[in-house]
Amino acid sequence: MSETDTRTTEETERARRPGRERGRDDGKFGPYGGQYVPEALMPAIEELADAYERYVLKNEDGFLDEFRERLADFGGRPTPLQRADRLSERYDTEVFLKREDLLHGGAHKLNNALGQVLLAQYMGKERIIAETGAGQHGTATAMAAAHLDMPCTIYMGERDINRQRPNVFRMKLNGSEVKPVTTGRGTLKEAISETMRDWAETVEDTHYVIGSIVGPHPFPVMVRDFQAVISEEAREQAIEKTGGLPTDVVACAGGGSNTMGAFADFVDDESVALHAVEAGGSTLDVDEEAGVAPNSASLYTGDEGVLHGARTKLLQDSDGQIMESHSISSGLDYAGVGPELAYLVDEGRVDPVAVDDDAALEGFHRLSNTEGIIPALETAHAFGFLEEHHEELGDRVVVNVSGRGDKDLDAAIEETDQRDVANAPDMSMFTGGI
Amino acid sequence: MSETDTRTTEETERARRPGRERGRDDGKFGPYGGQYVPEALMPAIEELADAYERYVLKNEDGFLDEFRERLADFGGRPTPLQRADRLSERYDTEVFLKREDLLHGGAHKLNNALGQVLLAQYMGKERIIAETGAGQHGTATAMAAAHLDMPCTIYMGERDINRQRPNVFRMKLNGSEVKPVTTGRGTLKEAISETMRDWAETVEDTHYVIGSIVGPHPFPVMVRDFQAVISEEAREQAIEKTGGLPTDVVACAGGGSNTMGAFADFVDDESVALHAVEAGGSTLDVDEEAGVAPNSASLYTGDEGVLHGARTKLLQDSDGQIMESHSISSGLDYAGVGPELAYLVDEGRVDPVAVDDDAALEGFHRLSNTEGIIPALETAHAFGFLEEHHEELGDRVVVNVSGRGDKDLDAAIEETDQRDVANAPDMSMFTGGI
Amino acid sequence: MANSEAIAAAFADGPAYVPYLVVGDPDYESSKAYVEALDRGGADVIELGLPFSEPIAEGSTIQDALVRALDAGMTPERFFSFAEELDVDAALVCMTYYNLIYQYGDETGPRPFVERAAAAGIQGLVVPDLPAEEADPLREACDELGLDLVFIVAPTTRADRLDRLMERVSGYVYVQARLGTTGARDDVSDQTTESLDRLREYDVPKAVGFGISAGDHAERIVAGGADGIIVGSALVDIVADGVAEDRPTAAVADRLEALSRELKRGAERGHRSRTEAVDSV
Amino acid sequence: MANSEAIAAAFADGPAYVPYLVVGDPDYESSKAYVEALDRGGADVIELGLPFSEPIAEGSTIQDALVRALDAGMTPERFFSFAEELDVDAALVCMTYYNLIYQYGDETGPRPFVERAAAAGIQGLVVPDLPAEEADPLREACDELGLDLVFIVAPTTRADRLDRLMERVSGYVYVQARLGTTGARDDVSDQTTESLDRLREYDVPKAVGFGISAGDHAERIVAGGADGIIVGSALVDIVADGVAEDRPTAAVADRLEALSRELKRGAERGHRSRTEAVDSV
Ligand SMILES: Cc1ncc(COP(=O)(O)O)c(C=O)c1O
Ligand SMILES: Cc1ncc(COP(=O)(O)O)c(C=O)c1O
Repeated sequence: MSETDTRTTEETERARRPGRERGRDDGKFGPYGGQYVPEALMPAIEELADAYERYVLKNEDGFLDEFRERLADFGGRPTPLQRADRLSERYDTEVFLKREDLLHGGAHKLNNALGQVLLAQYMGKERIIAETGAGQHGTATAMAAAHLDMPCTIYMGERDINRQRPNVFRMKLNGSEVKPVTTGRGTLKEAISETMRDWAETVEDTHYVIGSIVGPHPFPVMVRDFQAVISEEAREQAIEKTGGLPTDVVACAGGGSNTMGAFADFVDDESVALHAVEAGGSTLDVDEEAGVAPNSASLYTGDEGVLHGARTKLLQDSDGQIMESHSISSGLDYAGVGPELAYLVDEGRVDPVAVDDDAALEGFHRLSNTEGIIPALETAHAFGFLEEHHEELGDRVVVNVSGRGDKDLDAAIEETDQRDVANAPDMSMFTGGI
Repeated sequence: MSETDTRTTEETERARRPGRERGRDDGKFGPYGGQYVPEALMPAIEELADAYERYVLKNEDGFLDEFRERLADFGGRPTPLQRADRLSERYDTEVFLKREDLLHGGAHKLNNALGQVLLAQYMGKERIIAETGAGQHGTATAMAAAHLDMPCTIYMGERDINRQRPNVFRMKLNGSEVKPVTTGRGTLKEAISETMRDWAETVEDTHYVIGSIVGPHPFPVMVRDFQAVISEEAREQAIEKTGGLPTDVVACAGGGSNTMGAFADFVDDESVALHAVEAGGSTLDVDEEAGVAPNSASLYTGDEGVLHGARTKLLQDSDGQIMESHSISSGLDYAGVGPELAYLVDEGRVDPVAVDDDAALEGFHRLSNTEGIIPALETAHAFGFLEEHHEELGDRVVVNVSGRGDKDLDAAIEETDQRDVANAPDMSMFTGGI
Repeated sequence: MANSEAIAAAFADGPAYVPYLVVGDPDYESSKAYVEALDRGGADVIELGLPFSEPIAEGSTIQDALVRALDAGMTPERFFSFAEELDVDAALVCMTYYNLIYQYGDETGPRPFVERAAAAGIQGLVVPDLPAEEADPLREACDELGLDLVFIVAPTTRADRLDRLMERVSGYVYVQARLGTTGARDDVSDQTTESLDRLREYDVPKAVGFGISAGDHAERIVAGGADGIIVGSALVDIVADGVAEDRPTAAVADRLEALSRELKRGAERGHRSRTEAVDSV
Repeated sequence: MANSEAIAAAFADGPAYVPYLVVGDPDYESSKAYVEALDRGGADVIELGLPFSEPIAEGSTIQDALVRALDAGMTPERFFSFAEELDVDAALVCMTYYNLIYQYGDETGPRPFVERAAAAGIQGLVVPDLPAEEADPLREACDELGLDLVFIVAPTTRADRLDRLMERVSGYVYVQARLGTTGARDDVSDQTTESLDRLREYDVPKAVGFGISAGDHAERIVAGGADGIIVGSALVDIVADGVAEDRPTAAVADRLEALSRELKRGAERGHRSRTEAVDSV
């Protein structure tokens, strides 16, 4: 009994870390955040905000204890903080890797998916829905739903389905229904609309698991809190391994969930520089006429607007239409970004950087052949940053390895084929795909 | 200083656990084991036996400390022992999963590969070679070699290369050279011969990393010792979680490395039943005429003989020619098995069972859709066993999840398509492969 | 509260027929002919959809229409010219998403958009992704420039929120007939009656939308107490069908006009049966 | 030690030419013609390869030959018939892997194989995967039945192991000329001379193998102190070439006989130069 009590208090304490108070009360981060959603969904997000308050912040019914336990046993937490010997030598600084690629499913995505599916269960919901672009969030959600025995439907654009068949298959193996979205251009944005549509009809018994720190309050704070375990562990591990805090933390940023997860508990450590690495795509220039930004650098080049339920930094044209973003990595290919990151960038606390496709691809090959870790193409951007900016960094750098690259083998072949990548192996036998 | 000393002693102690003494001195397990290798290799395996004695058994130069540390930081150990809620309910017994699928690379293989590559480094070797069939051992070795900055060549049959292209690509990404073997039928056996051939010419500066508890002494004991971390952890975790030892430990068996890894520290716990699940293939009958055994059940149906450097149980015809084995899972598709397992089966300590392709495939789907874990097809045999034999088991069963199934998606589609698998999802969109 | 006299007038005598079309679907000129057909068919208020690239509140029918209009080059600027060029009697309301309102013009914030809308003769706004809590800057601009700001009430809207919404609404309240996004349905939900009951005490016209596609729907809804009916997807379907079947603009316009007449008459029948019911008490 | 008089005789006067072929490669009858051609070419001892499915000690040339023979149906039983049917003067040695020896006959253990081999006129065995440490049961059977058991000494074999091997060897010792598996090479290794030097004190004929393919190799090796030369891959290459080019059996046999003659003469020249060198001291 008393043991449970102590743990409960510990968990509640943990949830109350200072770096995590931002946005909790009203969903606002300076001018960013908010709840820009159709009226029909307002009750659902109010109910969710209430559940977040009770279960996540107050650990009601031992929610946090169960979450932590499942993250450990099912997810494989804690993930290691590994010293990267060869990169450390290359950059003449201590490089540490936070190994989220070792989490069940192969990316940080499960931290959030498991938290939300479990929360839905505590809320008495009976069904899970989610949207997915490249399929990473969809597979994480499908795993969590199977684990917790919740029926689950994943919406995915038809074009994305054809590009990401292994992930579609994994979701189906986990018992999820994958619904192809054929409206519009058949990609992530249509899948988001379709999921919203489903939710608008089914809010009463259904929870919508959003995949990053985006969307209306309480999603940004809730997803951040679920992902904050990354920095919570990394901070303790860094102190244990090196006797002190890191000088820098580096993470790629799409929606920004691995990013805020890696930053959260360091935000109040003013000595720690935080670098959010966005997809610079092929160029930072935009084609207003075509409504296309050949990058996904919304923190670095975007400006304020409202997208998918929140005010944040966006890639948009002068009318306010959202641009089609682009990146070699589909997980970073998003025109918005979490409102909290937008705020921290404006405050000067987070340093936004863009790394282009070429540098990311080189980062992909570099980590693979020097450290024996094949990173996700998203993650590879962080290693592109390291190569380009290591001289500006301090002497203890933590890089968040947000995911593994097994999902990206075909893309890596195609993209490497199109370029002259100095550090790529001879891949002639793979021309045309695996 | 004193801290290092304590750790060193701890590691040495650990290496000296009672269950692991078998075979250490002379490489013999009853009638099995030995060193049936060409004379040219004898000095190399004698040198290796000596290095094993010094570094692995005596922790010279802190080898074991470094090994443990790298297994933790690079590999992601310890892996969880997870309660499988829904299987526990289904079988009305507590089912626990030892999550080796969460190890870096996605299978238990890294425990061994990392140990051997590190040992090679301690021995002053400058080059690593290995053979691989399905590519699992090859990818693990390539990762370990990249991590430790050792040049590495992997031999792989040309036919296997064509069937396992993603794994070939992963090895190349990790900087290994993959040499196609075109002699004979272009599969694992020719790759083994070719690797032996390389080793016979290069023994002086090269270490051959064998992928399972097979081959001449000291490989079987050494690989077992590296893999024994599985049972070392599982035993402690089971006691911590349930207050006692499990009643049963279940693991699939190809060469038997995950098997002995999962069994090692339980062998002396007489109350714990140990089940080695072999690939029953399509049938246990053999076709002597064609030299084909449509299964890989060497423990269950094989008999004594000499293969690849050791005396063990084999699938062979009455002349002593080795049969072509078969299994839905390429990692179990091997005509021999580790000599230690052969001995423990003869002693009655290990219970050999065969599970056929159909039951393994159902096990694959069952774990995927009820627990949210897609297992390797090898591992799936253990879950086929659970379904068929759960009534004979005690009330606390540990199943070793030797690897994840991402590598098997294509095979799963093909094999599911050919059958009427009751618990498979609708996969019509995947007919013909991913 | 009412800022626009035209809108107030639309609801003043008898039930209001409030059709919706996407401006620029499938092209600028046809679209103008279609909107004018709605007017001829008896529209009291016309909701003009200004297409946004991420329309999270729409059903697939309207989403596809928005894509058609965007592909044909619709922009806020052209939308306003469109409104200015229209030759209609009905009051005009612009339905769009907040980001377009927020970004319009040189300074950020909603005011430039509202100014331009007012100048183009727009009488009101419906912004499906703008909840009452975030609406103050827009409401101020609307109040100042004489536009109504319409809010949507959903079946799930709870009592406390209802008050908050009704404090801020002006012109009319858009009563969402059922859960879900926009889209034509064949039945009329019980939720409609329930929603109308909840709103009875609030003194603002109640227009019911979501799923109305035929005269008898309209009749039943008005009979049930609605002050107006909002029809979107059923009309957009006619436009989509025209595109799919490559029908002449005039033919599509005729069908829009015909359905409008049917809906308007249904609403009037509903209204009569209600007044009769009241009279007979 | 020597069990077989025939083998002892083969090394008694002058250098022994010890060719190797895979029995049944590419088929039973051709193979017999080829072995008899070696005999005509001057073979003193013939090593007959009995194919095993997992030949871990072979180079790719011989591995491919073993596959051809297995595919053509070679078995231990047919191997013995083959030996019995052979019409040759040379002493016969069987080279195979331990599992075939171990499994032969009804009882396990090596004895039935040795019995049958003795009956078929085989005078000795070479078992590349059987180290001295595991060889006792086989050696006993050989001793009893009058067969020699030949061991291989590698360049890497250390002094302590050498003693162990030399205690157990009989007939001749197979001196592996260099590291690596079997296969024809163009050079003759310095390691050969070194290996022969290490073996000088042991009183057993020393036959050098691994990579000898021409008369001048043979000459140099014998001049360097070898008592015999073992030639495998160079001969198997001729058979493989015959298969690839679809040559008549007789033509292939002629080439085998010709190369044999060349090798044998080379060995004799080497022997003469050595004896002359000794004489001239
Ligand atoms: C491995 C990996 N890293 C990063 C991202 C980007 O998402 P976020 O910015 O929310 O972490 C994704 C998204 O799919 C991903 O799969
Ligand atoms: C996941 C997995 N499990 C099991 C095996 C079988 O090997 P072993 O019996 O040595 O554990 C393999 C071999 O590739 C494997 O990949």
